[in-house]
Amino acid sequence: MNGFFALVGRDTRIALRQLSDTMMVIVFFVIAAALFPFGVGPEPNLLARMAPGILWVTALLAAMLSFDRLFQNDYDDGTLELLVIAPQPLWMTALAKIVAHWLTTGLPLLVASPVIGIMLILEPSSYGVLMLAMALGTAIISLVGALGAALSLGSRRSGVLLSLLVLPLVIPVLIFGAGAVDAVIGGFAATQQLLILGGLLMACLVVCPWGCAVALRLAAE
Amino acid sequence: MNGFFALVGRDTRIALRQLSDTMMVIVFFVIAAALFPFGVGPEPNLLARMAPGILWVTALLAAMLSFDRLFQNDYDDGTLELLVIAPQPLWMTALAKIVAHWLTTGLPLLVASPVIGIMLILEPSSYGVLMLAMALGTAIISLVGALGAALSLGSRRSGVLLSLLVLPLVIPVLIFGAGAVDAVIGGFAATQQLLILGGLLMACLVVCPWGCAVALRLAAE
Amino acid sequence: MDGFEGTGLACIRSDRIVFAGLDFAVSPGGALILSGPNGSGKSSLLRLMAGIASPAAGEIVWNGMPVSKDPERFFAQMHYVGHRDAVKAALTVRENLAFHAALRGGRAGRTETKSNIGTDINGDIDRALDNVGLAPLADLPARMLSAGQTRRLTLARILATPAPLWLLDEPTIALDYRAVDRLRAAIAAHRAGGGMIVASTNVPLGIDDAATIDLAAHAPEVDVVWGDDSDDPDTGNSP
Amino acid sequence: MDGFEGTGLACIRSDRIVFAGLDFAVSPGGALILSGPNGSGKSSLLRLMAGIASPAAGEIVWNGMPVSKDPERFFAQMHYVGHRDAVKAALTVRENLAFHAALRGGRAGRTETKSNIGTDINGDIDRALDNVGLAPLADLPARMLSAGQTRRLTLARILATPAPLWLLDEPTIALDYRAVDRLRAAIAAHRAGGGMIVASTNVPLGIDDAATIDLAAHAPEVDVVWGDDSDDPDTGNSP
Amino acid sequence: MLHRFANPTRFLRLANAVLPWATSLTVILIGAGLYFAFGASPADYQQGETVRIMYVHVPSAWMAMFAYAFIAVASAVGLIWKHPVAHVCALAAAPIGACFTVICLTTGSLWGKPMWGTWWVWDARLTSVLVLFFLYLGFIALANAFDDAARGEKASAILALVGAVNLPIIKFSVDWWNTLHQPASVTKIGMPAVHSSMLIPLLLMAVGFTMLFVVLVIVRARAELADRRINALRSARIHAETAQSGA
Ligand code: HEM
Ligand SMILES: Nc1ncnc2c1ncn2[C@@H]1O[C@H](COP(=O)(O)OP(=O)(O)OP(=O)(O)O)[C@@H](O)[C@H]1O
Ligand SMILES: Nc1ncnc2c1ncn2[C@@H]1O[C@H](COP(=O)(O)OP(=O)(O)OP(=O)(O)O)[C@@H](O)[C@H]1O
Ligand SMILES: [Mg+2]
Ligand SMILES: [Mg+2]
Repeated sequence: MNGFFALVGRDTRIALRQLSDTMMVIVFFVIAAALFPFGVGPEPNLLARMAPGILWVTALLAAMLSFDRLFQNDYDDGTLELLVIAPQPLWMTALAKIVAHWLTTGLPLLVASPVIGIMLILEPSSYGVLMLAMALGTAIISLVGALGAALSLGSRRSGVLLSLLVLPLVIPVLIFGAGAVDAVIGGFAATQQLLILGGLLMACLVVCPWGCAVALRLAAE
Repeated sequence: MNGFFALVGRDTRIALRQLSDTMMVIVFFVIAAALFPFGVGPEPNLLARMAPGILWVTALLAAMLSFDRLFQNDYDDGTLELLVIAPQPLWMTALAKIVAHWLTTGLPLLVASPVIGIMLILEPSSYGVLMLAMALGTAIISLVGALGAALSLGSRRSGVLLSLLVLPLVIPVLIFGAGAVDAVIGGFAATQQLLILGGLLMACLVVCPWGCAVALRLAAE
Repeated sequence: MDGFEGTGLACIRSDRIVFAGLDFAVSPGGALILSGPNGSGKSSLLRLMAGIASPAAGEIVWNGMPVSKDPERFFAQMHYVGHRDAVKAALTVRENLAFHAALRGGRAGRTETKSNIGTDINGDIDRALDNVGLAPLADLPARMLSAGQTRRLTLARILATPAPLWLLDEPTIALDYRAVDRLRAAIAAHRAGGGMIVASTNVPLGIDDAATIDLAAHAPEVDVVWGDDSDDPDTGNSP
Repeated sequence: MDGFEGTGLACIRSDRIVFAGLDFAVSPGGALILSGPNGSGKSSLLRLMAGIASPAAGEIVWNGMPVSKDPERFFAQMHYVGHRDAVKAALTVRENLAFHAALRGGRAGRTETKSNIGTDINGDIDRALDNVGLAPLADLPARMLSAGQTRRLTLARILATPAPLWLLDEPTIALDYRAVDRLRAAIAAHRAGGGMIVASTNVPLGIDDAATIDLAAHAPEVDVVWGDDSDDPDTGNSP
Repeated sequence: MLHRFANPTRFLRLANAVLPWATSLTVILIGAGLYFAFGASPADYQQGETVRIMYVHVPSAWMAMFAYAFIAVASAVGLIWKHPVAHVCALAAAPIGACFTVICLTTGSLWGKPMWGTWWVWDARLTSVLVLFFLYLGFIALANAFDDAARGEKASAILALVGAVNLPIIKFSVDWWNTLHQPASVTKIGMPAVHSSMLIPLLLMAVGFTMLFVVLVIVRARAELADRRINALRSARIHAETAQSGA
């Protein structure tokens, strides 16, 4: 467990070295969302309709931008080999990196999403469900993205594998996440979508750290 | 000129060897665009209305995924130092990397955009202008993005920082790009928008390689 | 039986046999030097020993128990230093070292060797930094280190947490003569405390009583590339 | 006046003076060895010489003309080999080398040195690979090279395109004795053809007639760090 | 140390001379402006008391733009004449400019709610202020993203120049975009002829804000220079200690 916390601590520290790094995820999120009015035009009705979709796409993208480096740096500088031969289960190491990623990316996204809601004139009643769905969704994205990042280390064909495997996994998150918010706006309960997201999270919690571990061991070899 | 083509060749070859990066950009483009029908509901009118905007914004955001690596690998492995002291003007070196980036990212985006047009039920008459505007727009994005990548080289979290630098600068591209398609759909000529995009491209061709060169020299130091 | 052994080891990298039928044994206090020309498989063998890669054939045994049975138990007893430095440019020198110490502290065999210094991890880190001459630079970001200073930081890793087995891949690279002297002293102290060492090197490490394995001798016959190198005196470290 | 010179050079890295008031001169056929302990500024000086960084004070002159006047003209006459290998794992050995040859071929001074081999670039590449013993591996992806093989590939770069000035930062790192021998031979041939060499090294390169600059002697006074190292025999390469 | 720390002394001498004057001017002008704004000037017949927001809103809008221009000029001076103090001034001005932008945005929002019934519309002018704010953020983030301060200041200077070229283009394109899409229903910002009872406090506030900007830039630049000196001394000491302890 020592190693677990050391790793979470190190990764968050590298990310937080200056507070501006975490701020940056938020700012990116805001800017990316603000681009849509430029593309689609400034009509409030239209924007409000698109708001849930825009929110989720930009959140996913912001997360995607951060996966690139999740394991790559460790792979390049030889840290990965040392992680693989650390005296703790490798899935725990992987989980530590995922937790650190969520803390430095998922959490800021979660905190920023109401701001974007306001900019896009999102229905006020839907904020509660938005936050809940976002919490589940960002966690799933961190888990699945980490698996993707681990798979894409090293080998060449894995890149294709990555897009075939990981991105389809993220689609349900987008659909049910945006769906949950839409449901509330439409006056329905979002329980079903939230339950599905919860279920997905459970499944990912079981599969992804393990998958990461296998992929990392392969990559180090 | 020898070095110019060698660099374009090397970069495209590396990108083709590890297809993952290119795939990732395209797949993100398709998935992000495909999300909106889910978020907004499948009404053809509404979708068609938003299609140009969604197309442009998602293309721009997808391109963001690729800038991170543009100079980073060269920086990490020491190639950048050698590029800086190669016996050719550094702006030419930068331009070569930009051309390679466009070939491996802008061009695939261009090719994929009709597919997304179909998904979003884009007015059939507008494909010609869409492709033309996209060709100009992706080139500008490559140029400005490269500048951002060069400036943020060696910083922490460059992926997100980069988009913070680049996205505000390319808002005009977005406006005129989506505007061109909108114009055709509305029954007007898009000449004006295309001319402006062309002008922007010219301006960027002058400014960006120069800025890149200065930034790269700084980064290598 | 105490010690570190391997029998019948073979290594295949991308369809080519790098070496085969290789045996080795190190007992407490012992040292083993791997020599051989570039590409002969020194690093590959060390990676097998460290458990990063698994052998295509053969078995590695730690204290009488095959490593593959309980790898984590073995990992806790060992340090591996590869070609790459695993130093994070954004963290300070001390943070880098503290991270590795915590990571390996998981189940680290605190009582397994006499070179054990204490249980106070911060003290250990300071002592290790001092030992490699980096103490005054402890709070600089590692980005500001020169090549040799970075290598010193890597070596401080093995001094910060005790472990009976050290696997060192060309540890002297980029070091100046003074740092090499310190490394020699550290190795001697480690061995005096019952520790074991396996090191690959192209330059003499000055461990006179070490056993040597010449990787070139274990290459499959087809590979004539390195065939005529095995008997050259310059390789150093032969007993 | 032919040759490569610097006067009154100073280097500042993150607000610290690494060295100041440093002069050097190399004439055609000459060699200069930079010595000094880790962190004394060998790499920093070579980067100034190569034009990667610019000096905080002083001037560097190539064939009588300040480098800062027309850097590209100077760049075309020079090879720089740093600590890092600039090898792309995804490309084959030959592709890696061909890229660098093309990059430097831009305005390369084909007739400037007698070590010029020919105008056929592919032939040059094959010959360079052969020279460092990588010819059999030419079509492997560079990812499959060992540390020493990667370093050999880096050195092949300076053999593939001719240039009168070689700036080498610890060229022998990771090389086996055989590759070091070849490097020595290549250096001798280069100098015999009127070429110039500046090299930093912690291990003796065996260039007996080379001038030596001890970086420790040029550290600013506050920095007594490296003061007592300058007269140590182990540093090697002193005339 | 060497040249990098040679010329700040002249800058510091000048700054110390200017600072007391600028400070007192700031206090007097803003004080008088506030007095006229809240006491002596009438409420608007249409907008009521909310019109008083204008006396903060409009000067900060002007300052937001002025500060960016200042940064661009300082960056150009720093890049072309390699004057280190110019970079320091540019960096010092950035957060201040960003603050003025935020003040303009928030006061505008606060004003917009009673006037237009919404916090935000994608109006051309509003949008270009928002983009300006993003440009500020980018500049600040880039300047602080490196361990090596010199690297950050040069990189952000390039960004400031490119941004300065782009700003008019953005402004123009946003205008164009907005007139194309925007339904005419949204109230346009704009005022009929300005009465002098409003113009005087407005101008007082504007000049007062400018002096405030000068004061803050000087204070921040001074602090930054002092910080660098401390860092230089510290790193010199670290390396001197390496000396004693040996390698
Ligand atoms: C967040 C929202 C707002 C932003 C970003 C904003 C931005 C600006 C800017 C940039 C200026 C300076 C223009 C120039 O001099 O070139 C300005 C001036 C002004 N604004 Fe706003 N504004 C906002 C909301 C409002 C509202 C709600 C009102 C009142 C209805 C208002 C009234 C004015 C007036 C009266 C001026 C001065 C008139 C002029 O110089 O044209 N603004 N605003
Ligand atoms: N990127 C950097 N930023 C700031 N300071 C640096 C950087 N790189 C090196 N230094 C400092 O500059 C000094 C000289 O470093 P340099 O790399 O030139 O040493 P060197 O003589 O090559 O050492 P080595 O033998 O270890 O390679 C060192 O004290 C180091 O701490
Ligand atoms: N990642 C890899 N994939 C495939 N083959 C590899 C890989 N790394 C090394 N090899 C091959 O395995 C062989 C042994 O490499 P290894 O790195 O073990 O050599 P080494 O003895 O350590 O050499 P050096 O002295 O150069 O470090 C080499 O012939 C090399 O080509
Ligand atoms: Mg090796
Ligand atoms: Mg060095």
